[in-house]
Amino acid sequence: MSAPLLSVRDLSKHYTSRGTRLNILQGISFDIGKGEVVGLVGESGSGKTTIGRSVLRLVEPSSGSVRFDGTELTTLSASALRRQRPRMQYIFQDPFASLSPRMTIGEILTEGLKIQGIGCVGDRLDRALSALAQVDLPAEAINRYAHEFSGGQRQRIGIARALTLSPEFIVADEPVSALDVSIQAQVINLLRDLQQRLGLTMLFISHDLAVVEYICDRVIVLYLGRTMEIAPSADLYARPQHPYTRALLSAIPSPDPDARRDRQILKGDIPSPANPPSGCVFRTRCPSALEACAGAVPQLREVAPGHFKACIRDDLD
Amino acid sequence: ALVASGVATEAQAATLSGGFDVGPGGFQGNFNPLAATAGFTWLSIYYEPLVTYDETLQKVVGALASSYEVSPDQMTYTFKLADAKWHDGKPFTAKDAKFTIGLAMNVKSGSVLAARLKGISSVEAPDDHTVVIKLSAPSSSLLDTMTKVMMLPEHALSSIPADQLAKNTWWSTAPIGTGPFKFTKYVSDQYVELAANTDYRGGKPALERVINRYFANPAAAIAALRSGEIQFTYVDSNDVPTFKDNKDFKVIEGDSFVVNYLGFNHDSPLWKDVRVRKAVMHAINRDAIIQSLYGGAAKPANCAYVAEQLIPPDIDTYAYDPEKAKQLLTDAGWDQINGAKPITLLTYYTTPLATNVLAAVQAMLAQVGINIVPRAVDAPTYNSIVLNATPDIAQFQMVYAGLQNGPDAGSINVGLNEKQIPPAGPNVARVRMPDLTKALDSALAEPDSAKRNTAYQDVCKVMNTNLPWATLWVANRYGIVSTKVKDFVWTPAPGGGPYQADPQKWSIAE
Amino acid sequence: MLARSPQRRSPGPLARAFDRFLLNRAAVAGVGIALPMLLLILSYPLWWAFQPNDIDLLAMNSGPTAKHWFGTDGVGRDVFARVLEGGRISLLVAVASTTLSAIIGFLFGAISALAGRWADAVSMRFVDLVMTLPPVIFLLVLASIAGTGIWPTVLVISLLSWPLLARMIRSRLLELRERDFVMAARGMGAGIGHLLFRHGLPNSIDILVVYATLQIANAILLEAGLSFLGLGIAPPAASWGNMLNAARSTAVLEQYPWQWLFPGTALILAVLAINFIGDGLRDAFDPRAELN
Amino acid sequence: MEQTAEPVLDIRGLRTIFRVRGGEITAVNDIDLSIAAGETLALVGESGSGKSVTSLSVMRLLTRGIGAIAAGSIRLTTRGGAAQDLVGLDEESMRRIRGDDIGMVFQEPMSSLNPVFTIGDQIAEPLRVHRGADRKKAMDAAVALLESVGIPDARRRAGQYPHELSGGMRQRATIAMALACDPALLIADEPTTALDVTIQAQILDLLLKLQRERGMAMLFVTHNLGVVAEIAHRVAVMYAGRIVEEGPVGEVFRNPKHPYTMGLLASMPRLGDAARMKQAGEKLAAIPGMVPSLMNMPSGCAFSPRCTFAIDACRAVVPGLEQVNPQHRSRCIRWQEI
Amino acid sequence: MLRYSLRRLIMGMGMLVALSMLIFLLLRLTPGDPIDAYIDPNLPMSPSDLADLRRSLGLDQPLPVQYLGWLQQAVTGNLGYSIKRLDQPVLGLVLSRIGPTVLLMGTALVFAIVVGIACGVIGAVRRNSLADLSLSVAALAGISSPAFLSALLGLYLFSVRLHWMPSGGMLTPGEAFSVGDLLHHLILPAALLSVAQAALIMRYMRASLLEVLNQDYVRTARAKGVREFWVITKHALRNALLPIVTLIGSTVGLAIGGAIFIESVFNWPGMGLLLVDAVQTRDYPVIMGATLVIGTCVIVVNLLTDITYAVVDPRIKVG
Ligand SMILES: Nc1ncnc2c1ncn2[C@@H]1O[C@H](COP(=O)(O)OP(=O)(O)OP(=O)(O)O)[C@@H](O)[C@H]1O
Ligand SMILES: Nc1ncnc2c1ncn2[C@@H]1O[C@H](COP(=O)(O)OP(=O)(O)OP(=O)(O)O)[C@@H](O)[C@H]1O
Ligand SMILES: [Mg+2]
Ligand SMILES: [Mg+2]
Repeated sequence: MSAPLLSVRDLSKHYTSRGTRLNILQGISFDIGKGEVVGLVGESGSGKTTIGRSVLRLVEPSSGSVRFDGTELTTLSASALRRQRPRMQYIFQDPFASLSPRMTIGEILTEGLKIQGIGCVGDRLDRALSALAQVDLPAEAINRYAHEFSGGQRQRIGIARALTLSPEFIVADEPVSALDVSIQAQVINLLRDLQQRLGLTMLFISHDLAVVEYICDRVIVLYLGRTMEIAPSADLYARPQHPYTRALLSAIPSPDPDARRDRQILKGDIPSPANPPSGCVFRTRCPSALEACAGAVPQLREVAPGHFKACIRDDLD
Repeated sequence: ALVASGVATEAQAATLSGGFDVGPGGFQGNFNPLAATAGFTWLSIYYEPLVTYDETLQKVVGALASSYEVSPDQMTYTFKLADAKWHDGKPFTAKDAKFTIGLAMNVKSGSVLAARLKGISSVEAPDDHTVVIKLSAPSSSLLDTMTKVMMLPEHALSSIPADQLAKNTWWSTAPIGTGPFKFTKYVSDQYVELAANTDYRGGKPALERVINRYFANPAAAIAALRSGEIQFTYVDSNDVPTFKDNKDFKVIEGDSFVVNYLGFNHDSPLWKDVRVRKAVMHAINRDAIIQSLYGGAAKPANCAYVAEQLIPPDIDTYAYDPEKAKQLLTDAGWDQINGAKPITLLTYYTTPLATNVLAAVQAMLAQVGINIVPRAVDAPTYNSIVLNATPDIAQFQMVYAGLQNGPDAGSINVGLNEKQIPPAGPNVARVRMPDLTKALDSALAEPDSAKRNTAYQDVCKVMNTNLPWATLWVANRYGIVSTKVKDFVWTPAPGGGPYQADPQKWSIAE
Repeated sequence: MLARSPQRRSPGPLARAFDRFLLNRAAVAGVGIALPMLLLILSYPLWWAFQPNDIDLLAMNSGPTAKHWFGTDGVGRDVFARVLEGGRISLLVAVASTTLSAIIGFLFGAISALAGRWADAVSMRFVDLVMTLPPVIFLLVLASIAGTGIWPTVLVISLLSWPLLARMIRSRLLELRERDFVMAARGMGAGIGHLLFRHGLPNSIDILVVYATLQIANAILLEAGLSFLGLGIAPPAASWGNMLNAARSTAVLEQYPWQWLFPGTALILAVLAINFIGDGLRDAFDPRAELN
Repeated sequence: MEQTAEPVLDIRGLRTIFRVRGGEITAVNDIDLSIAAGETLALVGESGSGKSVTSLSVMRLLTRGIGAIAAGSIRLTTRGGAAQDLVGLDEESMRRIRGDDIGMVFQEPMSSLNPVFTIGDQIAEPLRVHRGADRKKAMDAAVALLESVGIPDARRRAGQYPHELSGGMRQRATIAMALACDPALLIADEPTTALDVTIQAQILDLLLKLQRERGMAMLFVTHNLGVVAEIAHRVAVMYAGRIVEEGPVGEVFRNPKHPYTMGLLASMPRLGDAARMKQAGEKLAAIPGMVPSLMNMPSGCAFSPRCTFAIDACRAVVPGLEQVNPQHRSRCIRWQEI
Repeated sequence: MLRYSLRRLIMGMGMLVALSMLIFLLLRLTPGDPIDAYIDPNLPMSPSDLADLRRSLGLDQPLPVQYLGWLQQAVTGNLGYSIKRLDQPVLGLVLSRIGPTVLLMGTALVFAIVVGIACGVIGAVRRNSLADLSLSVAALAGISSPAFLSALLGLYLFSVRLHWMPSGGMLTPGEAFSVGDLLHHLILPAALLSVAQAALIMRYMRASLLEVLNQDYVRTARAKGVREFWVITKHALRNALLPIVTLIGSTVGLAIGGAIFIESVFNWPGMGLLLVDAVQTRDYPVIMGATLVIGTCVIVVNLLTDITYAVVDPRIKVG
């Protein structure tokens, strides 16, 4: 592979809330190649959104480096960052919260062009219309308000907005989680089409492993702000290496009435980021935890080509 | 618990409650006579000065001094003291008087009388019953000032350093005087209570108690008066009609000894021409205002005085004549001087009556082409503007104000004498009229009281011709007393007196 | 939830709020009171025979007659004209002070929400400080500094009223800042100006409108209170407050009730009507109303 | 599955309407459902299809003055064996049934717990209301219930407030609360939707176990077909206020007889499928279009505008529920051709 | 909790110092000083004599010096002496007013809370009924009528006309203290003062309860078979009261404002009366003292409301 489009190294983020320090992300490193779709999965609160936003500097990372096409983003000045903005866009989870209720679709779609000072009013409108067409919405939508659209349609508008600036890289933060199954499939298909047609690079965030498998080339599994496993999709689903990944996969209810029902159920809850367990953060719920897991934080190791895991045990299976 | 007020008053038949410190003559919350600029109506119920005015404020008579003498050169005053006792039973002596005058002359004690007593060169007490005051120059106003020097007990106060005296709580907790009533208690900002001084040399008081209640404004006092909680209070003149025909109340009317005027700021170019000033006089229908707004209870003033003996026979009465006013203005070239530009009229009068008066004056002056805009501010703001040594003329091209013109006719001097222009004195209109200054100076220096009236007539004459102010009127002031109260004496004196009120004689009917 | 068909054109958020407003009977009644009052106040010089400052010492304290509908006051001025003129001044003061305080409050709140932690900390401590002082006391002190008259009164009332709005705007914008569509704008490179005027302002419009109405009512009351204490509009200029001041005199209170009853009624009616409208607007703009 | 003669819950012809501005909407129409003791019926459907309204109708907890049951009957057979129609019941009798004979678990475990009372108090409340238990007894029972829903250190947890518990534990607490009076029927309205998969697995496991132990009937509302397969014996699929297909889970999933059910099943991404689909270049089989608005329903079959099988007859009248086999019904006139 | 309170108190102190500076500065911006206020313009004194008085009171020194002098004394608890009444130390003067003001405001507050909450609950439970409508209109009317007007009318009606109530003051002068007498003086001003607050509390209570009644946990309570009465009084009310606690805290400032009018019309010897008088006479030390004490009260009340809030709402953990 050539030089990755996005390269994240040792990204950390912490918040201080009421005097206690919350380590939300620690030592996250990964690359995304041009045209690649990387999935980011993990349970609620594991820090997926925080990664997605830190990468675009929508939240300020506490430490670490994010290189985008060779440019270090974390130290970029405000104006330089603004110039980079059109190249990378964000798609939000909640189709209701992500569109301003006080703007027409036209205003929403031309907002980015206006901010960036691209084109005249007519050009902007043309680009908005073509973005609408790309997401299969009728042109007359341009004069309506967001509340007039259903969830799926709004999500398409959100995608169209991200497309207006012709980005190379998109962070899609659970773009289908809020949608009904039948609509979800429409949007997934749309996203995949667009990705392929436009050669987009994408960080696709989801908590649904089934969806991720469908759209991603590689998957990063996150738990409590730490990377557990990184692997190409096919490899991950076929041969999950980390106990957490396995548990996650097994927890997904299958609509197949004939499927095996002997699921492995994790005990207990996710610990709080205020006092995470020592060593491997997953050990408190891990069915295979050893005493040694409480010791050092396990490092990511390559266990198969392109397949990394952060677990000290190799004797599972 | 609805105690009918009638019952309440009967239960305390021997108590007289009143709003003695309501209105312009009062000074609520002040217990220190040395610091008193007003409030003497109340203070003189338990303190006494050496001399005081009579009830009509015409002449100064003895109080704690049974008699007094003024030397022919007007430089030596000798007071013979009466046999009096302090409320604690100790005798009142000349040493007390000397001590008190000493305090009053000492700025450090916080005395507001110090400046007026500057002319005193010595105070002596040759014996227990005699006090002699010597002046460095004759002054016709010494006696007037002496009426405000309330005698204080040396034995109670001599141990307190003068500069700590004002801050001492003695005044509001355990003061002793020689008056017909003794201080009993003060309930913070509610009332002061006095009890009869049975040993009073003028006879045992008829009342057992006198209570002075505090009111935030005259309206509250009137409410209390009408609900029967108090028997006496000062009222603004426009409240008088409410009581006029009420048989439960008696209206007491008196001269305010304050002349109201429109003071031209003589530093302002607007009023240089006497024709303009005359036009103002002619433009204002004083009679109409007096009739309608004052209900007739004021006398038009054509100089600082309205007392007959001070008015020369042939003065101009400046009858209401808007046409003449307009003519005068045209002659003076008013259009060039100012025209219709608004002129700020500053005043510290904020009562409803004054508000109406100014509205009327504004309308009347507007008719002849003088566009005044009244600006009412509170007294401190007013003082800070007009007493400023270098004032902003735009802020007060004109004032609507009042100045004490009696009982001592010389009181007017400070407002008109060129030597009193701030910072030297309170000649706030910056009147610079040599004629007038001369007339005032000679009147003040006139040792012969018989000739003095003539001298003041000269002052009046000069004022009438030169119009340092547009003099308006002297209004009456009013007190309302319940008809249950007998032998009650009250006079709307400036600052509340003192005058001979004989509180020991006051009584209240069952 | 709302899966309204995009075929049917539906109105924008402001138009919908307006529709809801029209459904609120009290609010419409408020408009029904306020509008005619406003018309009277604005148009009276065209058709009413008396000027508010025309004195007529012969017709002092006369009760309501066919000539003087509301009677006359202590110098024979027509009370009807003065009530309407007072309304003009009260409204002028109220509208001007509300505008001023809305601008100050919005900018202050917006800056403290959007311009970083330091600006926020400093400005909010300042707001706390201003709010620690009970309003009327602050008013007393401010008024004695600023003096009397229309513009000082406007100034005093605005200086007093903005902190509340600043707080509301700040908390709205703090919340807004985290909203996805604002995040999206930031993701497209929006600067503070864009955020403030393209997102902050439109999304605070409900707060501003409600604040403005209720503050107008409030300002009318404050002006009246100030004038009552002799610190607001100075006579002979008419204002409802200083006309009511006359009722401090027992004589007026008892014998010439028309002199205070009419301005008093006008005051209460105006404030009540505006409050009704404000309430209606609040309900109309309630975000939860959008769900129905 | 053994069917007792008298089902615990038997809904016939239920129609629920809401008065909204601009008229009335029928949120739920012509619902027939019955659940036997020991049986779990899953109600699935997209958002707005009327699942919650159905369960709230059973509880008679529709917003007063806005929502009302317009037609139909809801017969409930209590543990004692007495049957009654909840539709006509007076409010007081209905109150006695709520929390006693019918327990309910809601979707949002945080917001459905009262923030100012302890978990223990809230679990004990139904016992105090319906059983007249004193404070101490009720609290002991509450602790026992917490233990039975798998909360460790139950005594301490009972003294804590909702915000001190994790999402999973809160949901366990609300389940304990619903089960306090050992109801004949448990209604669970999307009890796992707000939870993570790993926690969802825990809760489903728990519900399965509890239902088996207690032999109660369960109405389980969800929109996740996977969950249905995990937990339910029978499934009823709702679309735009109507049940479009109903039958045993295995049969319906293997052999759907309504185009909507088929579409739902097909549009669901399944684990392990992706690799194959990627290779074949296949897409997920999405259902085109979107759910119609209740204010603006198409004529005839509500699904017809999105249905690839639709013919003119579909748009003429609303199809009835047709019997595919004794346990399986479908509201499609062309079910035989599918 | 203790640490939190302590931190808040220290912050409060800082606030007070800032407040005193602000007031000090503001006061010096007011035209006229205590000496200007001391003299009656009708009986004037010369500016040079006034300058002497000014000097004797230290009013001629530069501002920072005056402020530091004041602060230095204030820290030791000496707030100076009233300039208008030099024999009265400000601290004593102010402290003697706290009692009456607290009595008046406290009574009004209790009254407002009881009436406001009761009416608010009725309004919310019987939403859109006739009772709700009339209560809402009454509340708006209460908010819309200025305190001074209702005070004047109340005074005129109940005292001057009907003679039911005394026209002002706190106790009948010259009579021995009795609780009945106190109550007799207290009722009218307290009732008038409470009107606006009661109206405000009612409106907030109504809105808050309506909001709470829409919450999921209320539905849960109903689903448990809890009686409607208890659903409202136990489950809903307690939650609905939470924001009211804060509201009540913040209306204290409002009440102090209203108290100024009521106290000045009814001659109630409280802080309001003292303050108006002090402002009118530019009695700097008294204004400083009174605002400081009021500021302290507001800060303490805010702290108390926050603590109360934390106590009644288990979600809030302060520390
Ligand atoms: N501004 C903030 N202050 C404090 N904590 C925060 C803040 N923003 C996020 N967090 C915490 O960071 C953690 C990770 O949040 P994040 O939104 O990245 O998770 P996520 O994986 O996207 O979860 P979800 O699936 O719920 O979206 C959470 O525990 C959250 O509470
Ligand atoms: N209180 C209400 N007022 C008006 N309409 C309502 C009300 N409650 C529900 N509805 C309508 O009834 C329909 C069915 O709603 P319901 O809540 O039953 O859907 P659901 O299937 O539970 O969806 P979800 O999966 O989103 O919970 C919706 O279209 C909704 O608009
Ligand atoms: Mg997220
Ligand atoms: Mg639902």
